[in-house]
Amino acid sequence: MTEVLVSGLTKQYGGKSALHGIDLKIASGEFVTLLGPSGCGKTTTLRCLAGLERPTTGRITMADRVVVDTDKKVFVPADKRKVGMVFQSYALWPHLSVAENVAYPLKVARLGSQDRQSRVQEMLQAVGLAGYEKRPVTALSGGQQQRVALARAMAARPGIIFYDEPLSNLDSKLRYQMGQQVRALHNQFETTSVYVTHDQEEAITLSDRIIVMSEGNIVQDGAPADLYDRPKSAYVADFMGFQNILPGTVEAVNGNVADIRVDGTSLVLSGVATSAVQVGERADVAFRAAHARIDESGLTGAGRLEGVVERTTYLGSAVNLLVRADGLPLRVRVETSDLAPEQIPAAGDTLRLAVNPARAVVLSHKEAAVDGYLTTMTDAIVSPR
Amino acid sequence: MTEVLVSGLTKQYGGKSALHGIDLKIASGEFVTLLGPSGCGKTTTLRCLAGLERPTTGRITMADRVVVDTDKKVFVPADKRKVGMVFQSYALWPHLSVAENVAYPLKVARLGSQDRQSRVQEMLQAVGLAGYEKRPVTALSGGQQQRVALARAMAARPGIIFYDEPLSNLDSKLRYQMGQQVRALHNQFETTSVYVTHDQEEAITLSDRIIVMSEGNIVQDGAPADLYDRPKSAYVADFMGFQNILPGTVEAVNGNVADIRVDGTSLVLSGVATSAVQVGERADVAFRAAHARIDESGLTGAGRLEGVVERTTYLGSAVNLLVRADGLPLRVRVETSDLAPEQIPAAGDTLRLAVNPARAVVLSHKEAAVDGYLTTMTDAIVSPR
Amino acid sequence: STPAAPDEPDAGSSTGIEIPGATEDQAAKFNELYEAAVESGNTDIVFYGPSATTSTALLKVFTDRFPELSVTLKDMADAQILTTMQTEAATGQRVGDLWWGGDSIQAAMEADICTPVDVFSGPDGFTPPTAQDDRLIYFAYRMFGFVYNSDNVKAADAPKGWNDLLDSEWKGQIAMGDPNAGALRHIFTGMMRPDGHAEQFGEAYVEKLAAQDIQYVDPERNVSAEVASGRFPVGAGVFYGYYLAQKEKGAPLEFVFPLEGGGNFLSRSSLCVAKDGPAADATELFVNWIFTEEGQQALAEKDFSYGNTPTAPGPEGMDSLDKIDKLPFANPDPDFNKPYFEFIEKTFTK
Amino acid sequence: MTATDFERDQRASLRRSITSKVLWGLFIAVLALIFIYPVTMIILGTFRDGLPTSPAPFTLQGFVDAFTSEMTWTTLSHSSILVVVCGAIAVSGGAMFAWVGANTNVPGRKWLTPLMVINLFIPPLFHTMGWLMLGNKQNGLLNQLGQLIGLPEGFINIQSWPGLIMLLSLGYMPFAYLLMLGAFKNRDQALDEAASISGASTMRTFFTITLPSVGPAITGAALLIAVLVFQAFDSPQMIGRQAGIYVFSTQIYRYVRDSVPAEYTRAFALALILIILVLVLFLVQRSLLRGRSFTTLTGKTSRREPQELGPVRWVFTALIAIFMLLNLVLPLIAMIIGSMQKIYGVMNLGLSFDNYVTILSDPKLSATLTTTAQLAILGGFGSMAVALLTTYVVARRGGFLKAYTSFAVWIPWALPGLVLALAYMFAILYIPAFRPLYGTAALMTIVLIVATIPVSSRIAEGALAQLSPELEEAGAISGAGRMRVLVSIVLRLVLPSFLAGWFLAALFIIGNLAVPLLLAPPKVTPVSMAAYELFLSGEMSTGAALFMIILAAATVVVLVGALAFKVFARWQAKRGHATTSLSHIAS
Ligand SMILES: Nc1ncnc2c1ncn2[C@@H]1O[C@H](COP(=O)(O)OP(=O)(O)OP(=O)(O)O)[C@@H](O)[C@H]1O
Ligand SMILES: Nc1ncnc2c1ncn2[C@@H]1O[C@H](COP(=O)(O)OP(=O)(O)OP(=O)(O)O)[C@@H](O)[C@H]1O
Ligand SMILES: [Fe+3]
Ligand SMILES: [Mg+2]
Ligand SMILES: [Mg+2]
Repeated sequence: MTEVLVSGLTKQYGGKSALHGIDLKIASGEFVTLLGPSGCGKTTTLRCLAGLERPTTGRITMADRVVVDTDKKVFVPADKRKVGMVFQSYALWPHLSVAENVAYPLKVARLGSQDRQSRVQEMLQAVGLAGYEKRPVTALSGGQQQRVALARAMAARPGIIFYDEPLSNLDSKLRYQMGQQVRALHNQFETTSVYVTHDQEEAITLSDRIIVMSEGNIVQDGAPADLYDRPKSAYVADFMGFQNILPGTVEAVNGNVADIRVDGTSLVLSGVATSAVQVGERADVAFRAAHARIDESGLTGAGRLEGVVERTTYLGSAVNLLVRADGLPLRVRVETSDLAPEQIPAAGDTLRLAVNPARAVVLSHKEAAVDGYLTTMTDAIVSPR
Repeated sequence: MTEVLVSGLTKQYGGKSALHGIDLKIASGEFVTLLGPSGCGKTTTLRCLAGLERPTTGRITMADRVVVDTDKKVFVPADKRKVGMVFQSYALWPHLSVAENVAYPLKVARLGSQDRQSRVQEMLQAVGLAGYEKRPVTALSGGQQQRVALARAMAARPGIIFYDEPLSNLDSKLRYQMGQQVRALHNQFETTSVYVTHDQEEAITLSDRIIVMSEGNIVQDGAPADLYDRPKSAYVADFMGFQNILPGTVEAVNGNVADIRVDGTSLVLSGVATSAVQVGERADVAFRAAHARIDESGLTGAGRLEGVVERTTYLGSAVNLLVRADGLPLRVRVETSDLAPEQIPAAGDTLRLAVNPARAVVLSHKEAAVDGYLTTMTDAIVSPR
Repeated sequence: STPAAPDEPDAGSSTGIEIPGATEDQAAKFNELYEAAVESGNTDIVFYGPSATTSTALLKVFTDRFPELSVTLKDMADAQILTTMQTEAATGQRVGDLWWGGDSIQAAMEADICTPVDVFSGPDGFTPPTAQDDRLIYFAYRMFGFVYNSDNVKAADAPKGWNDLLDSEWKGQIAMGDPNAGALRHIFTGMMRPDGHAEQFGEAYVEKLAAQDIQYVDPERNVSAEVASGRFPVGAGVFYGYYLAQKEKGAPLEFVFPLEGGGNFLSRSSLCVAKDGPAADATELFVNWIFTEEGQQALAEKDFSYGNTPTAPGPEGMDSLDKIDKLPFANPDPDFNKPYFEFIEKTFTK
Repeated sequence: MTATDFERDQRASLRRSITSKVLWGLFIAVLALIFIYPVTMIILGTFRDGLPTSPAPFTLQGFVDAFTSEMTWTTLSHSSILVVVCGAIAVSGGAMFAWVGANTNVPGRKWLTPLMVINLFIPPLFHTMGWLMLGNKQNGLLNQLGQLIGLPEGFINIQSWPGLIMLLSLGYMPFAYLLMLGAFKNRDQALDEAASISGASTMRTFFTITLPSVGPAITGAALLIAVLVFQAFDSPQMIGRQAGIYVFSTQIYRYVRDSVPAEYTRAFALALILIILVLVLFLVQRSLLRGRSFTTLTGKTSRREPQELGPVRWVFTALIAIFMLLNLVLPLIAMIIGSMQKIYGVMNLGLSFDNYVTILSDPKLSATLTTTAQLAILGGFGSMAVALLTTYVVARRGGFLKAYTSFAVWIPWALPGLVLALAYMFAILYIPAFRPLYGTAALMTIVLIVATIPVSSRIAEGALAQLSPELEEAGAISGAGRMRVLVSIVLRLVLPSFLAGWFLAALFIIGNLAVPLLLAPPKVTPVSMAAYELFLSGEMSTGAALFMIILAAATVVVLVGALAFKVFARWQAKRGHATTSLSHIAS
């Protein structure tokens, strides 16, 4: 029910800019996730939207109401914006019971006691905590507290709800369950949701749209599958879990597929260019560990290579390999369900590999919005899954 | 260099037993992981081994030295055991710099200042923190602090190092890197390592041997692949990430493969029996979401079934499906790299599936050491990966 | 309101209250003041003094006589009373009616703080000694002597005069108030003043006494209690009233006065009346009452002082004033005292 | 969007910004009036002899006198010795007991906190009086006992340097303990375990890890204790002259009370030196901690099991017993005996309850009890309220407001009660409109509140530190306005600490002597002053009885409070709420 328009949003702390002019449009009913590393400005953006922080400059409208316009000196504080928020730390009030916590926003909104009770009931039902009304919130497990926070944020039926890393305190099993619940409630109440996380899996699973941020800027913005398959920069590719990102030079371009010679090697890899590139230009080729396969065809050429296994890590359903090809360390993941136990590559084995050109991407350096990122990226060479 | 023998270890807090007689043998140089849910006694075991906790009864020898023998009233306190420990909370000393933190155990061991400095250098190098010597530890990121804790634990070259969920505060990328580093340093210095975690992926990736605990008891003990593929109980299977665990009755046994009729349905599934079962006996059949495949063969029989897709969750490289077959909700994971986009199953589609009998397991109820576990397991129906 | 009926109408009382020893005129004035005080409602007289509360018993006699009046006694150090009265004068928030103290009443030196009072009572033709343009009124003498613990010291062995204190027997055993404050520094000043007993004692004596390792008791008033408790066998320079207060509780104490070999000190009790004090009528009444027969009697009996009128009785069992070899009275002029006080401070600093 | 909606929001924004500016302006002005303006009087007073109302000219004489007088330097050195020695003993002892109480398995540790709180009840005046009876050289009770068992005559002399040091050190130890207890409770015990794993013995761990890791709490406590020792008045006043010890507070007292006329310029010059010293201490503490964060490093807290000590723990038990004996039991026994003697310290006149009868039947003395109760309740509340408000501003605001507020409330730290009272007196004399305040109970109450701010602020800081701003933001998000959030969330959550702080501040007000000494109107006599007057007039045994009555009353309050708290806690426990305890005052 609530559309959000943000333009030219900046925020300075002291002299330091935390946001460098964010422009953003969130459709009514959309589930948008802000994704990015620690310190990139996700929380700041969220707090500016919620009214907990006063932007330095910019304009924000929410459901056609101007809530911030620094030029015209308009600032509507949080308590007048009719929004909901789930805090990373839950921020439940320890002196109130579960029901009292959920009822608080309703009380503030002067809902009648009858309606209030039935609404609290309904919300607790929705988050699976019916029967816990009288419990003090301090006597709940982490996951249950999380759900109370959720119920409280939604109780007054705000048009828009903000989530600040709401699941980061939970273990993986609970995290998944709760993520599903968030999304289900979003669908059920048709709210607009703005969600902050630094976990790409969570972002992909839950969102309609993902906004990747870096140092106070938006670097890419699109549907989860888009970002997952077609990152536009090494930064986003790294964040989306491309374990191999190799700098090189464009050798050939065929339609949207480009061949890249990797620097310092004779390897040539093909991939889909996510933005226009020209022969001779500097570009990275990136691919996931799972997109290289053991190749028994004997063919050579772009995307095919030979290497020696340096390390094998058993992962259960798959093995991770560190393969050295032409001096370059590459991460490769092989599903064990495809292999007999004796076929599992061991350190020292020589392997022939093929990289799927439809899955690899070629990333123009022009899109590398963040200067200096490539040099620091060596730290991120190996990613867990 | 340090072999550990534990026998009859019990620990009571107040009147409540946290450990019910643990017997354990850890070979010198082995990397052993204690795995289990919250509250099962992992930390207690570790602290008894380290000398931070006084066992109620039992005997522990370490490198042929009796460090605990409650009968003979022997108790060697932690500071006399020459062990290392990485605390879950890091436990770095906030008033000391990075180098001073690492140097502390060396100082206590009266290492000369020359040797001490070079050892600190070496350790910081090993954890990739050379150049951070002078920093106060409070000015480090979580991952860096973790590495300092690691360097400190290893600095005095103890024969055995204990790790209490050392990575649980890190994000997934860092977690993976640090895990690898722990293992690499273990190999390099040939220490014995005892590692506590509740994350099965971590346990599988790092350990030589995994010990699964439940409520103060050891329930299974073996190599990672063993536990991963051949859990002996529903408890361990659940912990090892078997998303589907279905109770039923044994219908047929062929060698080590058994057919199970799932309770309340006409489904018959085959799996490898991890301990002897007899026809007519109660048993569970368990399989991973990834071990069911879309089956276009049209065949029927054990392990084959038909169901309706209830929910599809896009995960990037795969989709998770919730399929209802004969009233039973089943979790199935299909790799998208095998499918064209239009082939991805959607809610409402009818699918034929085959469960790989070589990957499914049949779990005798006799092995279900933990009473009542099955009844509580329904809570764990869906697991994230 | 009407004053309480007296026991028996008397010649001295024209209306209600009987004033023993007062002439008819005087009695009329007393009753006039009394009525005015009662009428105005300002019946509580606030006394400021370094040891105002020692006069509790004396004032009981007064309030018994004038039952509608009451008193509030406030002990404060001299400097503080001065500050307080200055502040009250400056702010107009008058609280205190009367400064009630010893020799060095500073408030009387400043014109705006105190005011002269018409003293009409006393024997015929009597006018009390005053100073500072009549703002300071002397009304009695208090005596200072030695005390000793009668359990620990036999009367025969007790020091009888200042020179006895120099005996090595008393080294480290003599309790005294702070020699830099209160009456003690006037005693020592008197011993050194050329118009005093300089040739008899002089600076040499003061130095010898200081060498006796004097034990200071703070406050001075506790010297008797400390001697009574047995901590010290003797105390020097003790006000008789402080001694009696402990003695009355049964303390094993004896007082030595007059002292052999001179060196007897009497402080002049004086008062000054606050200008624009809230209970002005009652205060004037009180000041006059002090000089009545009853007031002088009470001074001797309850305040253990020698009254100021010619007919005043002395404290029971004490010689009359003229028979005592006295040190000079304190000189209120700070400039006069300065060199003596500095010498005392230097000599007694341990 | 309609234009009118927009305009309404715009107008509302303007209105909010104006109201908030006005309110903050008011806040700043009130702080300036209450905290900053009176202190400027000290500087003014240093250069101008006499009362503000007297036409005295400006002069440098007092200042010059102060710096050229040998007495000033004696005072400085004596005060410094006391601060360093007593501060060190009080803080290290307090730290040791806090560690024992919070982190170890020493038998008897559970008694520490209640005993320390009870210990706080005994104002320094009575503590000193008790010890005067016990430990005077000539016939102290302990000396008499000592002689019975053959110790040399006068083996204890409380009226001496060691005596004063012992009194002050032990006297401030309970406070140091309570200041540090929280830090020891909240610290991660894994730090010690890590040292133990590294091979360090318990002793070594304590000195190299345990103590340094609570650095901020220790230096913070040390600063407060140092300031309190600097300001200590009662014990140095009662013992110092005899022992030839002169400290700032007693010297200032002499200048304004024993010199006629009062030497204000010298007193203020001394006060100024004191302020500068405290400022230096403060800056030293700041710079010691600069660039370090001692906040817990973790998200998950590790377990808080008491550290297992070997037989050494009995040594600590003995230390607890000795401390309590010296600081609580013995002085209390002396006071009880003293209160029943006819003459304080005179045994052979027999014991009786006459003194109690005297107090309860003397309307003036019994009035002091009600006066004190009113002052303590009102002043304690005011002090805690001001502390909470200012601490809240400091915690939640940045920039000028934060710096200004923390500076303003810091001021009373540097001023001994006597100087504070003098400064306020001068302050109201300067402005004719304020003069009617003179001699009113209101003025004394305000100054008592200000004087208690350092203590209340510590408690308020502890309470607010536990209150995450997100709890308030969650309220704003729920649509609740500022005031509503403040009342329904903030106040409600800090209530237990507020009550504990109220109580503690009330105790400090009961014990405060310096402020009433200068500012109490003649007809309003708080107990501390009544007792001091009794002491001055040699009626110490009546003073002791007065104290025993106050102690009994406070004990009743505590017992009733504890009972009510227990009932409340049980009721809360039924609802399952976690309740905070009185030991909260610790941090
Ligand atoms: N109150 C503040 N004062 C000064 N700097 C701040 C403040 N809040 C945030 N910053 C800075 O602004 C930048 C953006 O911070 P923000 O909290 O928005 O990051 P984030 O993306 O939410 O990170 P995380 O994932 O760690 O929560 C950071 O560099 C941070 O240090
Ligand atoms: N100090 C203690 N006092 C009482 N009970 C305790 C104490 N420490 C542990 N326990 C109990 O002993 C059992 C085992 O605890 P332990 O800390 O070993 O679990 P864990 O396996 O490490 O769990 P987690 O994964 O949550 O750290 C739990 O039931 C716990 O509540
Ligand atoms: Fe994870
Ligand atoms: Mg954030
Ligand atoms: Mg644990």
